[in-house]
Amino acid sequence: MSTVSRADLRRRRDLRFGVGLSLPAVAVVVLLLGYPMGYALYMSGFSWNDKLGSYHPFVGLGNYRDLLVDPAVHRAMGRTLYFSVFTVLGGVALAVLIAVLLNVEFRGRTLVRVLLLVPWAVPPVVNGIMWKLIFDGSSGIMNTILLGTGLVDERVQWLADPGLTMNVLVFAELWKLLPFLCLLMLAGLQGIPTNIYKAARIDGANGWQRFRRITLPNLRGPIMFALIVQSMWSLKVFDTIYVLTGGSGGPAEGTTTINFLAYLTTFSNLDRGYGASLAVAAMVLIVLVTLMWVLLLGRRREDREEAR
Amino acid sequence: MAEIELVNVQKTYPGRKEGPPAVDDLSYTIGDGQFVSLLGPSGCGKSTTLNMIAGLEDVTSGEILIDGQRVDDLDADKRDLAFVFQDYALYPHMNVYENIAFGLRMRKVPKPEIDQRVHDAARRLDIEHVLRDKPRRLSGGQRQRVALARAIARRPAVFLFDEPLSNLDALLRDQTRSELKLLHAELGATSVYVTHDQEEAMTLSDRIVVMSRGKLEQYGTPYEIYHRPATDFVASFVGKPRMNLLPARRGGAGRYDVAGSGLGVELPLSQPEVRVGLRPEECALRDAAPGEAHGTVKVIEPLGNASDVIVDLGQALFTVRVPGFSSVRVGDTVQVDTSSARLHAFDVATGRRLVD
Amino acid sequence: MAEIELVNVQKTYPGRKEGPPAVDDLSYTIGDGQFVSLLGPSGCGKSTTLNMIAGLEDVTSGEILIDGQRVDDLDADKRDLAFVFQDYALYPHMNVYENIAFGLRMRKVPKPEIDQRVHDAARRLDIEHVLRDKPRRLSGGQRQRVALARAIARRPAVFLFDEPLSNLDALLRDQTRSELKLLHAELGATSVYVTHDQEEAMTLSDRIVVMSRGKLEQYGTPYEIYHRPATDFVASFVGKPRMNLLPARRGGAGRYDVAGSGLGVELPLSQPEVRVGLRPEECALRDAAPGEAHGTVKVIEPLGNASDVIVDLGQALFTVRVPGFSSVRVGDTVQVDTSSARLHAFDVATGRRLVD
Amino acid sequence: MSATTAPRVDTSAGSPRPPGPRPRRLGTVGHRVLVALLLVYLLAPFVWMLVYSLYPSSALQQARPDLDPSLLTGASYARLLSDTSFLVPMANSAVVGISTTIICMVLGSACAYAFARYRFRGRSTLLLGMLTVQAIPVIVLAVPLFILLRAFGLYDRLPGLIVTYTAFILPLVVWMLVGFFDEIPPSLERAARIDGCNRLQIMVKIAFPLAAPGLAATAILAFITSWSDFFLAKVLTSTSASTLPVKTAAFQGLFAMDYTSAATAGVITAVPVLVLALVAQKWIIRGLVEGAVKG
Amino acid sequence: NDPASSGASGGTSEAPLKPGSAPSGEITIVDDNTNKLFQSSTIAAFEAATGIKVKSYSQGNFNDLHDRYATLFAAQDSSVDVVMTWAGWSAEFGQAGWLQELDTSAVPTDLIKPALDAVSWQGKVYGLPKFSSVQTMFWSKPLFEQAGVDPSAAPATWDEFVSTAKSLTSGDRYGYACDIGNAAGAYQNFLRVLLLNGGDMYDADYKPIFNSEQGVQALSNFVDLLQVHKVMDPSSLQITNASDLGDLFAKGGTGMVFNWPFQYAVATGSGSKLDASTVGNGLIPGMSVRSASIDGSEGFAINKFSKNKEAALAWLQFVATEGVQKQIVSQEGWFPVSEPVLTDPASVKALPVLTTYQESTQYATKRWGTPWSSELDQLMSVQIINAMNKKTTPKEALDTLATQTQALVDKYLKR
Ligand SMILES: Nc1ncnc2c1ncn2[C@@H]1O[C@H](COP(=O)(O)OP(=O)(O)OP(=O)(O)O)[C@@H](O)[C@H]1O
Ligand SMILES: Nc1ncnc2c1ncn2[C@@H]1O[C@H](COP(=O)(O)OP(=O)(O)OP(=O)(O)O)[C@@H](O)[C@H]1O
Ligand SMILES: [Mg+2]
Ligand SMILES: [Mg+2]
Repeated sequence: MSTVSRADLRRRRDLRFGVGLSLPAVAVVVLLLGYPMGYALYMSGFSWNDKLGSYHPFVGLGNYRDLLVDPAVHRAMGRTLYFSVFTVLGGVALAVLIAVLLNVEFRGRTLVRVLLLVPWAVPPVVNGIMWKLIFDGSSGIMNTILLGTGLVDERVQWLADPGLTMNVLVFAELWKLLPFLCLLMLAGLQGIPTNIYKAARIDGANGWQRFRRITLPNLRGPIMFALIVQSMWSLKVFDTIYVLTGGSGGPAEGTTTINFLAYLTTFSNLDRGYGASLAVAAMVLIVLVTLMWVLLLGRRREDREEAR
Repeated sequence: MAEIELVNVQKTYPGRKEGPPAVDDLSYTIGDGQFVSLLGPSGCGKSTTLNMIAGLEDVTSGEILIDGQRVDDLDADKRDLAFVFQDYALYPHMNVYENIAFGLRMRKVPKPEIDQRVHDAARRLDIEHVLRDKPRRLSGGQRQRVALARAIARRPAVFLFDEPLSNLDALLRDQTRSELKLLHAELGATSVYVTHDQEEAMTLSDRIVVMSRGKLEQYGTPYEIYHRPATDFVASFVGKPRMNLLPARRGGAGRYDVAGSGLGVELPLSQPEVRVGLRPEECALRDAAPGEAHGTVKVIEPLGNASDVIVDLGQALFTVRVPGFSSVRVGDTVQVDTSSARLHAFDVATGRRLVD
Repeated sequence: MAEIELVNVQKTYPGRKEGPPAVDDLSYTIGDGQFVSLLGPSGCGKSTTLNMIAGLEDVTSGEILIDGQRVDDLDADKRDLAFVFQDYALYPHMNVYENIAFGLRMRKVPKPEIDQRVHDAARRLDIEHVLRDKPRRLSGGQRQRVALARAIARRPAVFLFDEPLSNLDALLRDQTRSELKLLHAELGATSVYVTHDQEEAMTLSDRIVVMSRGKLEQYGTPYEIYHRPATDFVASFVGKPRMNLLPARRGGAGRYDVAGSGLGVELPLSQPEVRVGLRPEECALRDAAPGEAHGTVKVIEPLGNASDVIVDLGQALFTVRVPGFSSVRVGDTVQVDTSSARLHAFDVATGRRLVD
Repeated sequence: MSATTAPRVDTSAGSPRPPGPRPRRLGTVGHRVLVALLLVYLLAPFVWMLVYSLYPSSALQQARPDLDPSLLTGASYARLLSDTSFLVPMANSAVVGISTTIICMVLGSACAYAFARYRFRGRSTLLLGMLTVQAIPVIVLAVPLFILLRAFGLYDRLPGLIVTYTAFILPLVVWMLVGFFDEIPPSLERAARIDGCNRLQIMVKIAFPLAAPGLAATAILAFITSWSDFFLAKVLTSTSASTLPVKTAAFQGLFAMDYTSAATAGVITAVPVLVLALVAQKWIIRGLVEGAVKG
Repeated sequence: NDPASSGASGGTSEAPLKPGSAPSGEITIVDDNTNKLFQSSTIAAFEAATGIKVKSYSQGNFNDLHDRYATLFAAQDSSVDVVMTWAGWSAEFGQAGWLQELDTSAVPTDLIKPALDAVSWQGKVYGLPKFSSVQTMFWSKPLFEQAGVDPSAAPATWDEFVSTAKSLTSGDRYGYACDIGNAAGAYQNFLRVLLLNGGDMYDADYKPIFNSEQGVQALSNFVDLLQVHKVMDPSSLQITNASDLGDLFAKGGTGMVFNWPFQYAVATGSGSKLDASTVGNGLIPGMSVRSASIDGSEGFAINKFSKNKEAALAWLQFVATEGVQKQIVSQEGWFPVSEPVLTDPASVKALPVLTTYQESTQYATKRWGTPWSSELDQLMSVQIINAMNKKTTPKEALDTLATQTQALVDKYLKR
């Protein structure tokens, strides 16, 4: 039986090597994120508004119960949903179309793909500033262009109306996130063997049918992945809102998403307990949405492993 | 039915303007119901030709006619043909049934007929039990069959094959080859078959188109290709083991000697130098004393039913195929007997066939 | 010098506990300096065996000895052997020189010697002019040679090859096969060669190990494997075209009849039923009147120097290889002449060889 | 053979068509237009910010912006780039970005390699967990992180930011790199073992060089993420460790909104990242995204 | 350890801070970026005068400071000694127990009332003011002339104001602009019109009364500027800060604004189309009263968790001294916090708008900084913007707000 133990020994050496490699990173993440996460969960169990003095009773799930019926939370959820639907579904859909556009061979294609990286590399804060320069109601270039082309005859106050501002926000975020999604889709497209397009042509499928019946189904993996990461990013968008609305989530709380509400509650209202519960709720929401996608993606994973 | 005619067809890929065309001035006719192979080494333009027939590539100049009608401005999805790809090109996201049915759906064949045709094709190729599986779960041979079934179910006027067997292992390849042959016999549709495997081309085809560097080398029956190769390229490309092609100088009236060895052949030619061709399986070996020997045995490769013996003639190697497990040994000195071999001779400069 | 001994070697992959072992109870000895092929269909455990010899996989039970010493607890990097992989496994980030030198550096061979050995190996395989190139710039054949050079430069006691030729095209494959044979003749190191191509195994090997489903079917010289296959599996796997294996019933003393046809053979056996094996190239065809015919010709596959004729015997197909372009035609009724064929017979249940 | 769908070339059947490829221009032109529109969409906003930083705001804030080249001025750049209250955050951002990237890459590549190489139970769960760190809104962690850093004396100090970013970025780095390491053909590792490499040598001499494009792409992503962060930097620093995005955002204050400076700061903040992204675009496009898809 | 037991507990138990005999040590100051003076000269003077070292003086964006304080205080951080404050924060952080209450002996006696209010909450003083600030009206004399309005005097009544604004409105330019783009702006603008119409936010018990008739009328009048008279620049709704408004005015984008004193400096500074002779300044025209205004004074407070409170107090007091205050008036354009400086003729000479300020002291000037200011601002911005956009009527808006505000008051005043 000495062979078995020797093989075991080797396996143990393998294991030790593997653990040794991964431990530092895992430890750093767990230690650095574990404590704050625990703290936040803990806080969310207290009724802890600093402006109410020094009595902070433990209320268990009380905060969560409150937020379920808090109209401000409902409004924020509605806005979060609006924002996410447009940036996630709209973003992914647009990304697919643009990727298809860029997957055709043409001169300068590489250059265009490189330029795709520009929005991706622009920091969110700069993104906010940039769109503010463009959509400013009095001095923004957007109004200048629209007036110049006669599309409107009066300056549009983009950032004065809650609805419009939300749309500007969606627009600004789309600009920034599209490139990454496009690159995802492009990579996905490149993974589709060109021959099956030929096969489809031979089979009598026209351009639209090829897109609908070949391209889309074969992009399922990248699309799912894009949906997941973009959901995560959309549901916790912060920087752009902050810069675009001067830190207010306005006008008239028009851009106060659930995540921003958590911020306002914690930092403006000094309601740390409720703020923590909102943030945790936002996180739970993100995880749930992610999980929803993962369940769909998971099926694909299984398939893939089966194939191996 | 379908007769395919190529008239001065030429193809230059955009962005490849400098080099020679990928396909250069091809003209031949593939008769209705025939099985024709396009044979040639990698990069000689076989796939390009096939793709032009299919409408997957534009023709740069010249015409392609199917049944006398020009088709070169017809999109692929409008031509009535089926294509079997080297990598099968199965739709990975559809199950086998859907893969086979897709082309029928696209052409608006009624549902019940689709179902009937799919099952018919699947039965024919023995893949009925995997109709619900996705392609990635199939073995290579099964995928191959699905690709065939997809083509058959379409019932097209023309079948196009682009090296459909090259991804299969040896055993499966032989098996499928026979099936293909039977299938063609049954369906009788015009078939164009691309391969770089001369054995495949020989066994399957009614006619073979041998190509090299975009140009037509020879168009003929397997018999013609094998026994009367039009160029030294065809001669060396077709036949296994390869034909021995040796430079020979004129030694006297009608006599040519292979440089560096005592080997000589009789040829009714006048050129001072020619390339002489001798098929290994038509030659034989005789033990010889060192003095009178043509060469020494260098390698022996037993194949079971025969052995290839490679003889070092001094300045060239000469292969002889002898039956069974050979009795000669490495290092033996031998004489090559070419008396029963058919003689081939080619022009040194142009490579054109010289004898009869 | 290296003799490799396998004693009751068994391998079960972790996580695959239910099924049969990947390799089951193998015992044989590979003599020093021999060239031994592991032959068998896909998934039969060839690579697994090779990996165990190399130390890339653990042995589940049993022992592997090299020169009488147990090695199964030695890591791969401690064993003195070289491995040529099917996909070559060249390091893409190193140039050819570095690829060849890497193994020597790792084993702390002094610089000047490395240089000398690399150039020596490169010269031998004619890749000196690409020493500075990265692998991706090389053609398939060149990559193959680099992989070989890497192994040779190591000068190991044992060479292991895992289907090193299967990614090459037919022409290159034949060529490299000859080179391998010459190389082994020169170096004389013990070599274990995995392939599923029986022709490769036949031409290259001193001895062949035929495996099926993890089990040893036969271990012998190519001659033995071809002429005295130990099981019907070996008989059908080795030889091209495949041996005809037909069920036959005892018709009288020493006489067995193939079901559904007039074909019969004489065998000194007593079983009521056996499987009779006849090699296509040892049989012949004779025209026959419909009444006395054994079957009708179904397909003819011309190969140039010979043609395979497939005859429909009624309940089975029978292949005969005839020389040249056959004169028979599809649909002809023929008699199969087995008089000069060596007879093989196998037990219906166990598949074991029955005659001599 | 069914002849029902035989090719048909309606009226023009007999008449010879002039040689040459079929006209497909219409599609091509439409495609070009779309691509051009896309380019404008991608670049115009940034270009406009650039314009803003280079012209006096009075020239731009009119009904018809005055883009006379003679008005071009680098004054705003000169001012910011000579202002220590701007240069210090810039240097801070650089230090934080580079340090975070290095630490993440060192820890992350080792960890990812182990994940890719040793398939243990719970591996995919752990990997998914790594991705889930992306789901944590930083708001949750701001206060506790502040308390944590202050307890270790790291508040408003660069190491504090570096440690924090490392914690956030590391999981992403690992997640991406596992994808890249998974791509390496196992036979290469086997070849290396046969060639006499031990575990560590395989990792350093084979796996890392092979995953180089992926490593580069990941490193750039790590850098961009830490360089661009706003909220954590805002909360975890006050002055001495303040970073560029915080400074940039601060150009719109209650009494200090200064569009030109904001645009200039915006350009300055974006440019290093842009340059990096463009220089490494080959790796990013190939590596970053493919790794992500396949992971 | 129960976090509930720590936190702000110290706030109530400790005695108010008295000035030390000879404070020493080092202090750290966090200020907003309103003043440049401290950095350039005051700190040096303070160190010379007291021997206390200012270890660090940092300026942050006003918008960012609140978040920073929130984290600092929540973590009971002692690394900052002095923080900038104003009415809202004094109430908010004071009530949270995070600011050090000052003993009356530490508070100078000559402080003017609104300035002191800015650092107090419910009778407790949490700091000392650094400058006073009240909104007044600014107008552009050249634009008045163009529109044929007498440039020398401000409209005295709301009706006059409206008609002036109408004459000033032409093409792209509007007669009036304000900043209601963010939450605080919405609150300030409403509070101002409320006061101008003689209304008020709360009664003595902090019961919201702003939805009175005066309140509703005031808001309607304000909405009418935008929707009926169309004299308010629509971009007012997206201007999030006073400096944008100041810029707009200085560049001739609008004829009239109600703004903080710094507007004068901006309007007469470089890059402006106006100068000292063309900027008009006067009282804000009232609706039912002659005038009223809102207060925006700022001050310094001491971190409850500071370890150098006496030294910190010394800084607070130093800033309130006459010498520093005079510099603030002359160099920064803010109003002084003490009576003597306000009435000093030299001050008026340096800052002409001071006269308007002196005048305005006769009228209501309030801010109503409360612990619930930030919540109220947010709620108010929703309702005011909706009313401005005519998505709701002023009455509905204010009634809703009153209910919401009552809830906040009840919550924070524990009733
Ligand atoms: N899309 C393309 N663009 C440019 N050149 C091409 C393209 N496709 C093929 N070629 C070139 O045209 C020539 C012929 O290619 P083709 O694919 O027809 O060869 P083939 O005979 O099918 O070879 P193989 O056996 O390798 O498939 C080659 O030189 C090839 O490089
Ligand atoms: N790493 C592995 N884990 C689990 N099972 C494996 C593994 N490698 C091989 N097997 C299984 O072990 C059996 C033998 O595989 P092996 O690779 O040795 O076959 P092979 O003869 O080399 O086949 P091929 O010709 O396809 O390479 C197969 O059933 C295979 O599925
Ligand atoms: Mg091809
Ligand atoms: Mg294998």
